[in-house]
Amino acid sequence: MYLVVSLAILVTMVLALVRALRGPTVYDRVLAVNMFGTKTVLLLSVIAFLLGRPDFLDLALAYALINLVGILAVLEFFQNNTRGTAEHEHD
Amino acid sequence: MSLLELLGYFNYWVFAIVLSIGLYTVIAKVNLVKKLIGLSIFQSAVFLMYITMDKVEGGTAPIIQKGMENQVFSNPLPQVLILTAIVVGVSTLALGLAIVVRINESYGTIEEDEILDAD
Amino acid sequence: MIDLALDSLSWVLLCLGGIFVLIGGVGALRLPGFYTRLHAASLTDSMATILIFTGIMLQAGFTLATLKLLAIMVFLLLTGPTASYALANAALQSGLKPDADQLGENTAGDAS
Amino acid sequence: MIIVFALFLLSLLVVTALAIVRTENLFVAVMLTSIFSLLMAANFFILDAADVALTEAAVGAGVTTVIFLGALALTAEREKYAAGGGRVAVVVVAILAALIIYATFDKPRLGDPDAPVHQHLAPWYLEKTPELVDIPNVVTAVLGSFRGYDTLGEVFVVFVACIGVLFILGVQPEHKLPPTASISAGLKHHLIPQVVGRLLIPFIILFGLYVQFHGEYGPGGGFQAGALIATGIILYALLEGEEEALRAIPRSVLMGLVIGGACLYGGVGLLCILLGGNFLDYSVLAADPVTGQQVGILLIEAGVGMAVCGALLSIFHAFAARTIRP
Repeated sequence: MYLVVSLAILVTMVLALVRALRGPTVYDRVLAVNMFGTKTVLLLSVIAFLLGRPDFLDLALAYALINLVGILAVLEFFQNNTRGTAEHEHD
Repeated sequence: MSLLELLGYFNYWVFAIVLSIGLYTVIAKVNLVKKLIGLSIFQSAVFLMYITMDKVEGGTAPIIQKGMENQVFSNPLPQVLILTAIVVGVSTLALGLAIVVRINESYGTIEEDEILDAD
Repeated sequence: MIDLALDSLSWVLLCLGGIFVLIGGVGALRLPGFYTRLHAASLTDSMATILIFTGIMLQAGFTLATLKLLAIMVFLLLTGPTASYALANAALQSGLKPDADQLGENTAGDAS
Repeated sequence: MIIVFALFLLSLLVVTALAIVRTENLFVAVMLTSIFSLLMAANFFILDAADVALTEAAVGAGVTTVIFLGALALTAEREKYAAGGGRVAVVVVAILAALIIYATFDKPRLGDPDAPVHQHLAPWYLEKTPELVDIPNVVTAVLGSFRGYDTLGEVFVVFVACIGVLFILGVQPEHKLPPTASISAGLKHHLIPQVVGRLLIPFIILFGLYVQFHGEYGPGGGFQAGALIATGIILYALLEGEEEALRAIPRSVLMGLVIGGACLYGGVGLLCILLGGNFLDYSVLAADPVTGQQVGILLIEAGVGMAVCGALLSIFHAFAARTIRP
């Protein structure tokens, strides 16, 4: 049963990756990265139980705590770079 | 069984492909930041190869707890090597980026061919 | 008897969580426009987090692992909406308007 | 069963790596790099390397992204030319990949217990760790005690890299812009990230300390803890502005941490010599050799944590304090 859940999470990871690759705006890509981070936390928690070593939840805990730092760094990057090149890509 | 054996080599194939992608970025791209990103991909591929080697069938992470007397453990040695290498990789990456930042201040560009033209 | 009930309840929660995760993924891929995608991703993320972690906690019983799972769940529920807010704010301030004009964007702009 | 996960995640890894190479926008490349790091950590976890996965998590999720973004803010966000360096590179790289793949057919299968790697040294470590060091985490035992020289070298590499970054970036030449305009004010105007971030910082640092001192019993150790604590303080700097973080923990303290950590590690080694043992032979540190080993590992892990935390924070400040786009 853990297997079903982890497969669902894996499929969602693929979908998020497709979104990260397609864009079209940079914000979509950041959104996809954020989604990917959350899905990784879920996947690691489920796999820790699937492997029968629940004491390895530390890893998921680390990601749950730290993922926000990357997103906030991106926010500050946008805030400081007011030249506006990062808004839309045209490639 | 043969299919499973073939799948067992998949890790090494991914290692080869990711290594090649990293190498391609380093030698073909002219942007210095992109080159450093390629270098870190290259490095990650090597990490992947080492960690692939540590896996033992039916094994678990080498943390010996009570009631695990007959348990098979994976190899701790590659893990130790890669654990330190990851942190060292980040610091050396930062060193490379610092040099790129200074190059940008001196030359006004981070494209390799423009820098070569300017010299 | 109570074990069986808890077991089946946790499986139901896990399955529901998996479904919510999938819905969020499909929504983030298929919906047009950035804000609709953000909406789909963030809402389902919170729901799926609650469902999956409650399900695993029921399986784990009363151990240290349950405490850690609870901590992970609380932190995810704190950081997920914050990240969504930060993203929406950054997008809005940079001039990305939540217009209906963007509805065609999903199919048009996948050049890269 | 696990191999299905590995197949999935490794395929995603290849796709992500290709996308990183193809995109011209360096900001997008950095975002995809963070996905790449998440996938690597998940792969490490599946391949039984919990310690390595925790390191990748602690470093890849926060510090790498922040340093890359700091460098991008100082240089450029886009590549100028889309095209790569032509066919020759592709051919060379393709030949290399084909050669490596051809070579892998002689390699032992994934998880083969009879592979040469598992015959030498590793069984000895697994067998002797409970007897000689008596801590559950074999990785920490090998890292701190059996291969202590190696780790000492790695700590000094981090130390030297930190000094290098400070030499290259840390010295402010002359301010072309007034300092108030150049140094970012942080996210003071965003109330929600402020509140949530402030709530998270103590937990990140607490978790860092847990990883530091629980490293003998579970996944963790000085490297991971140093990176985690550094990430927590970087979060403070992002929220309150860089100057505020420097007021809380000044540069001199950071340098003290780096130097103190490296010296603590070396000092423990010298202390072992003074007490009549070999360099980094902790058995002489206490009356009982096993207790001595445990004390030694605790001390050098503390040194590693201090050095890594100080080095990563110094590097972050060196990038963040630089004038933006001169």
